[in-house]
Amino acid sequence: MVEITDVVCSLCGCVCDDIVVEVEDNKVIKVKKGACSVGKSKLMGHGRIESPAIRENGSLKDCSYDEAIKKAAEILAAARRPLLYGWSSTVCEADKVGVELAEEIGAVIDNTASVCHGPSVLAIQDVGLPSCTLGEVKNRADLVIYWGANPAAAHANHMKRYSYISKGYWTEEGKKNKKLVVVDVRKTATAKMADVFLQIEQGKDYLVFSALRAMLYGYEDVVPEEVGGISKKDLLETVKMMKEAKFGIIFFGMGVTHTGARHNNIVNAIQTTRAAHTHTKFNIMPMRGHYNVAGINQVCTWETGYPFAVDLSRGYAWYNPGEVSATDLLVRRECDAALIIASDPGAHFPGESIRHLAKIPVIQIDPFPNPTTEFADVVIPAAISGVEAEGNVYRMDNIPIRLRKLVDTEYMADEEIMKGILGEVRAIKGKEEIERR
Amino acid sequence: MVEGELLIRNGVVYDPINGVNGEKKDICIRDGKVVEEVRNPKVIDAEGRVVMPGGVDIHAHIAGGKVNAGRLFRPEDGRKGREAKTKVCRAQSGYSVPNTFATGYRYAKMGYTFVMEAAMPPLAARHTHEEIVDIPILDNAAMPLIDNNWMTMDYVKSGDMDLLAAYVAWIIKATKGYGVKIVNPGGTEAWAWAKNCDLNDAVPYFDVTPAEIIKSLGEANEKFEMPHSIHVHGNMLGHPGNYEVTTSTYDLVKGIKPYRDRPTMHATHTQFHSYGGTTWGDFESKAGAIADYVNKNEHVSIDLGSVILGDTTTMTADGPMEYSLYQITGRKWTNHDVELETGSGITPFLYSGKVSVHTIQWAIGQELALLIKDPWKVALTTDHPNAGPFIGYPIIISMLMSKRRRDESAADMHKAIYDRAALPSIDREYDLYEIAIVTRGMTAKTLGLHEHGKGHLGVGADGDVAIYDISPEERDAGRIQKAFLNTKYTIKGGEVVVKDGEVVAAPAGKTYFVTPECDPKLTDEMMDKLKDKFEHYYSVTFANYPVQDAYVPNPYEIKAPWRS
Amino acid sequence: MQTIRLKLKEEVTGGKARIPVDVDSLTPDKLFGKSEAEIKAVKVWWGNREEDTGDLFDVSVEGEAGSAEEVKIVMEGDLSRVKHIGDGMKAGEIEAIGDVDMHCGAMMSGGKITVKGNADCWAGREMRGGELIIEGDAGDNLCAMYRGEMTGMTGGKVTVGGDAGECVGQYMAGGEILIKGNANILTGLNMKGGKITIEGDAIMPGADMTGGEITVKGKVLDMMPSFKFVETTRIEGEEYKKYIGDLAMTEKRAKGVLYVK
Amino acid sequence: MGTKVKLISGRTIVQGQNLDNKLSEEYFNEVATCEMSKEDMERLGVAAEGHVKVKTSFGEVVVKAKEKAGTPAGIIFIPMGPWVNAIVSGDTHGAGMPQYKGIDAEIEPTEEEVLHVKDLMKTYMK
Repeated sequence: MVEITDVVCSLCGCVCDDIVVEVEDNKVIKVKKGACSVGKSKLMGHGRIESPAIRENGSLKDCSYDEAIKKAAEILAAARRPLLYGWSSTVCEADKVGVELAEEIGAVIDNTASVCHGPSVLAIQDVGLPSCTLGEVKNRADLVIYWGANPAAAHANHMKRYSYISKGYWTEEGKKNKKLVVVDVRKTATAKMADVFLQIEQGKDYLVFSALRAMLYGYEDVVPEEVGGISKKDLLETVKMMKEAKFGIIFFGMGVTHTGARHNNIVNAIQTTRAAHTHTKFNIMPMRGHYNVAGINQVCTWETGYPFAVDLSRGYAWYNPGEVSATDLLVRRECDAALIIASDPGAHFPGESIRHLAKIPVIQIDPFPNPTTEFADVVIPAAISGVEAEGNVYRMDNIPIRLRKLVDTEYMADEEIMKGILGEVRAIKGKEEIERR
Repeated sequence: MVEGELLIRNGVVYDPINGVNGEKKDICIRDGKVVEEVRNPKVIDAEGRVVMPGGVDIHAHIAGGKVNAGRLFRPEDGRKGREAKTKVCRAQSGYSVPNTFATGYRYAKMGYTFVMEAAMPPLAARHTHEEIVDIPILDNAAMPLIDNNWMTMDYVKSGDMDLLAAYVAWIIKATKGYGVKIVNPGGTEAWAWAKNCDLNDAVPYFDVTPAEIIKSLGEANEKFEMPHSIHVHGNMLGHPGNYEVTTSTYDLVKGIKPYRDRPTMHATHTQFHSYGGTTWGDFESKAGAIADYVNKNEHVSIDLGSVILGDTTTMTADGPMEYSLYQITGRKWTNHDVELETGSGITPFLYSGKVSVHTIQWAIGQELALLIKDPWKVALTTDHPNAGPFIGYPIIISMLMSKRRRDESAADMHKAIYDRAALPSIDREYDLYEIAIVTRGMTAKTLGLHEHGKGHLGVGADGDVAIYDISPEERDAGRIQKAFLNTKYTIKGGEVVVKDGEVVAAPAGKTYFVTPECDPKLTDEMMDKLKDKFEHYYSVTFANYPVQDAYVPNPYEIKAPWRS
Repeated sequence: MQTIRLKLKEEVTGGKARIPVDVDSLTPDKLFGKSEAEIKAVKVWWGNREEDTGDLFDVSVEGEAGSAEEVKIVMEGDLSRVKHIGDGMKAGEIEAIGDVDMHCGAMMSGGKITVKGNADCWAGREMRGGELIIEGDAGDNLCAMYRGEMTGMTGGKVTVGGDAGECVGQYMAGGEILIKGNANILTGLNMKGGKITIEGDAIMPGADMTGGEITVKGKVLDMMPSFKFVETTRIEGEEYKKYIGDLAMTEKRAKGVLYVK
Repeated sequence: MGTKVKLISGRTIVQGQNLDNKLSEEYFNEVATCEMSKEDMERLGVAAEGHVKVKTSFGEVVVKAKEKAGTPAGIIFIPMGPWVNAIVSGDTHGAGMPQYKGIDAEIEPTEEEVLHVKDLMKTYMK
């Protein structure tokens, strides 16, 4: 038995890095410390895709890695509008090869941000993002606001490690001297802990943000007695707490990005932060979901100029979520082949888009079988990043941390698989060019 | 580096480090290095053309968290510089915040082969290195921010310079960094509470002053054989009347003896620190006062931070400064404070020749270059992208070389340039030798890179060469600008990477980093305190903090022994 | 006058995948002076490959033109996957018969486009001048800015016969938009100049506006809570409440005017 | 005609624990469910684990009913996953993001079976 410390969790955007595990016979047998129940479940493992496979006459037939990679390359090289989607639950090293492949075949490359915090990115492109690292919150924040976010269910260690419950330099008494405000439609487990819970009418976030802004700027007289199901009195109380805080932080989740007004809700949340900043220190941060969704946004940005929904069909990057984002391409039936890596649109995309995905050739790269496997035409199993493979990832506050390899595996890592496909695609294209001459 | 021989024949060579001033000379390269002679070389005919060593940029923001945040929040900048991929080049985007590939290609086209990333937040150092690896052609290094760190301030307060040096050594090693970067010392920590610090204000809760931080880091730096001095972005950047803070900052390290023949402080983007007046209303140039100081003293070198008119993306670890700027413009604003260490702010900005303040700023950068007598104290920069994108360097070169061009430009600008700036009254024009100094000789020497093959063409130097398609007699500013934008040839490590303004090869560059070698006992003593910081205040563990070797696949290590 | 007829061949978008064709290279000013054979050879992007216009469209040319103003392009066939119709056009006329895909009339600075059907998102994006008539419905982001820009439409006139989607005229700085039906959420978001008239209903109009004028002749649902009532006034004989806003942008910048019945 | 409600989706702990285990019974039991207030359970006349059909203009799906305190009347919650996505709109309104929350829906008790994930996916392959 070997004990491994400082293990980095590859589940959610918290990327906890103080986990201790026990490894025996090349298997994680115990998670001793640090991980939440969701992270623990990830580290302990689940049933795997056992072999590369290619679909023939409706069912998957096992094959070698070489055969699957070759088949994948043939599909992609022949496509006129291929989509390369996923990238958030793997390491940056694999993402980089993905961007290179997208350029090589004139593909659209998109990542899970487009159905998660893509709207937050659009909002940042409109107004910017006054933010900080999670350690700043831990050391300084005396007012924590979770808006449309339920960390108790989605980021179980978040409050303990970084925000409301954590202890830091100016917050050594933990939650005792902090205030927690929760804004949500439902009284969630997080809401039950709050000093102030604002139960908002579904879909009215935008109006409430604008009301808060008007109040923060001193125009409370124009604000009506009730906005979005919240009384003016409660809004004024919240504004008072914001102004009196020494360091405030708003964490927002998909309660805001998934609802009507989408990215403009976030624009307004950021504008509210800016308004609060005229009184005191105020920051805002998206609660990123996957452990490396921030990372693929980073890689895609430094390599193409844009974080997601990038169309390279003309050889240069055209960026336009809402047009070349995965859901739109699929609902509009625009793409003719898709590579899905480290994500599961079969489970997480609207049915309308899955319908088209099920009709076109799909290559899936993933350690685990999932709904997407049900219609994938080429299935390539991958090593689990953070357990069987190492590499760089970016936490929700864009801090880069290197995942550790805990056990050996015979599965290929995402990066190797992607390099294999890129190599095969280049071979096909090279041959085509010789034939043209 | 490529194997084989190359002969650059009959060029007119400007190699200031070796005192070569416009001599017709052959350059011989074998296996990537300059040699005495070659036997069976590939030949490049440079007859009558200007030949210089590869350019060395001492200060630019090209890689890392805030650069990428700048790209991310400016898709409108991204679409300005789009170019489709080619057989050699990856797809390009961006003007003021180009993608990593465009950054490499565009610098190489201007004849540059080394660029220093000027600000690396230690906690996010892996990010900087990931991007550096994706910048083709160029060799790079990055300077970690060490001045607002709680560890630094603790030791400044206790006055324990040896332990401070031990921490400085550790963090440069942990980040695979190049030297000590200082940005608004104390002010960035204060900004975590939405405050700022002037040079002699006490930093909230830490009870030290920015002046003490700068002086202490200046001393700590010289305890090692560091190739570069401390690299300082002082307090009150961009504030009217800040020139006195600037010279007071220079004074802080006057008594410190450098380990070798170089200044003890490099003061960066000095344009932003040379302001007179009390408000934007009576704002005026004080470049003369700064130049006067630099002329009279030997312990300070500067770079310009010269303004390029047009739209750009400002970004700095100086969070409060970016906030002020955003309040002026009302445009988008990103801020990212980094726990226990530093911060950053980003906002787009348009420099307009119709606005009095911008016009004066535009003049100040050039005044500094022209009023400081010794070009070995001056580096050409735009603090890319803060005062303008690096792609504007050829414009500045043409301005420095042509009084006529400066006068023509001034005539189209706000008339404040005649009342509150000195530029129109300055007659000096740079020659090509001086241009070579401020773009490669001085920068390589100030960074200590001349001892590692950069910035010159002496035997043993790297085979990094720029061949510009102009004759030494050329005086036409337009033709000068054009030639410096796109070389006839750029050669990197003996390989032709640019030909006739097109990138023809894009090899990977190297990452330069310094390893200060500290007394192990001091390191151990420092470590207790450091580990405590990680245990209680950082959000990552001590073990997961240092940059792993995997992030530096093409390393070039420079050792900096302890000076006992 | 010259009429260029471009009819999209059925097989182009009739397959399992409906890959869009980008026709920003087919504007009156770009085709002016070209023969039929030359037009057929103009390249258009179809997915990741460039094709000849003549391979994707049936092309016919009638009459002569002395300038781009005299060129009229009639587009037919299934245009619902034809993007960038009239993108960047400077002069002349385009008539699109049927529903058109995204970016119709984007960046146009002159001439006239008539869509005899619906237009998908970003019609009239960053429009500088000219006229765009959409007889059916308009999608989202009509006359808005490109991602990250702080200026949308600056000039010209746009008329939508039916309804319009979200964020009509975002960051609009000049020109006129008339929506005869209803508009979805956030009409005139960040608007700083120009004029928008909604004959039907609107939801949360005028958010973050700092200039310009919005008139809603139907109902306003979810009125912004950060607008200040100024007075009651009459427009074309009908009574309207006049508001200024958006105070959420601070009073100094809140120079937008919103008329609500 | 069913009862009119607003549908929202989102994460749950058990859903998160089974992200890599979506073909399991545990995932099925957690995600093929519909949380609602006690009031709505009574209004619909449906018992815990009773089946309900949820319809939107984009489709319909059968899931198990579950009472959850803290859910306001008129709001139903289905954990993110294949079942709720069967009835989510793909229209992103020019933003790339489908509206996963705040969808107008109708809900009614039903005797129909809840489809297992593989069978649910088969409905897309026709």
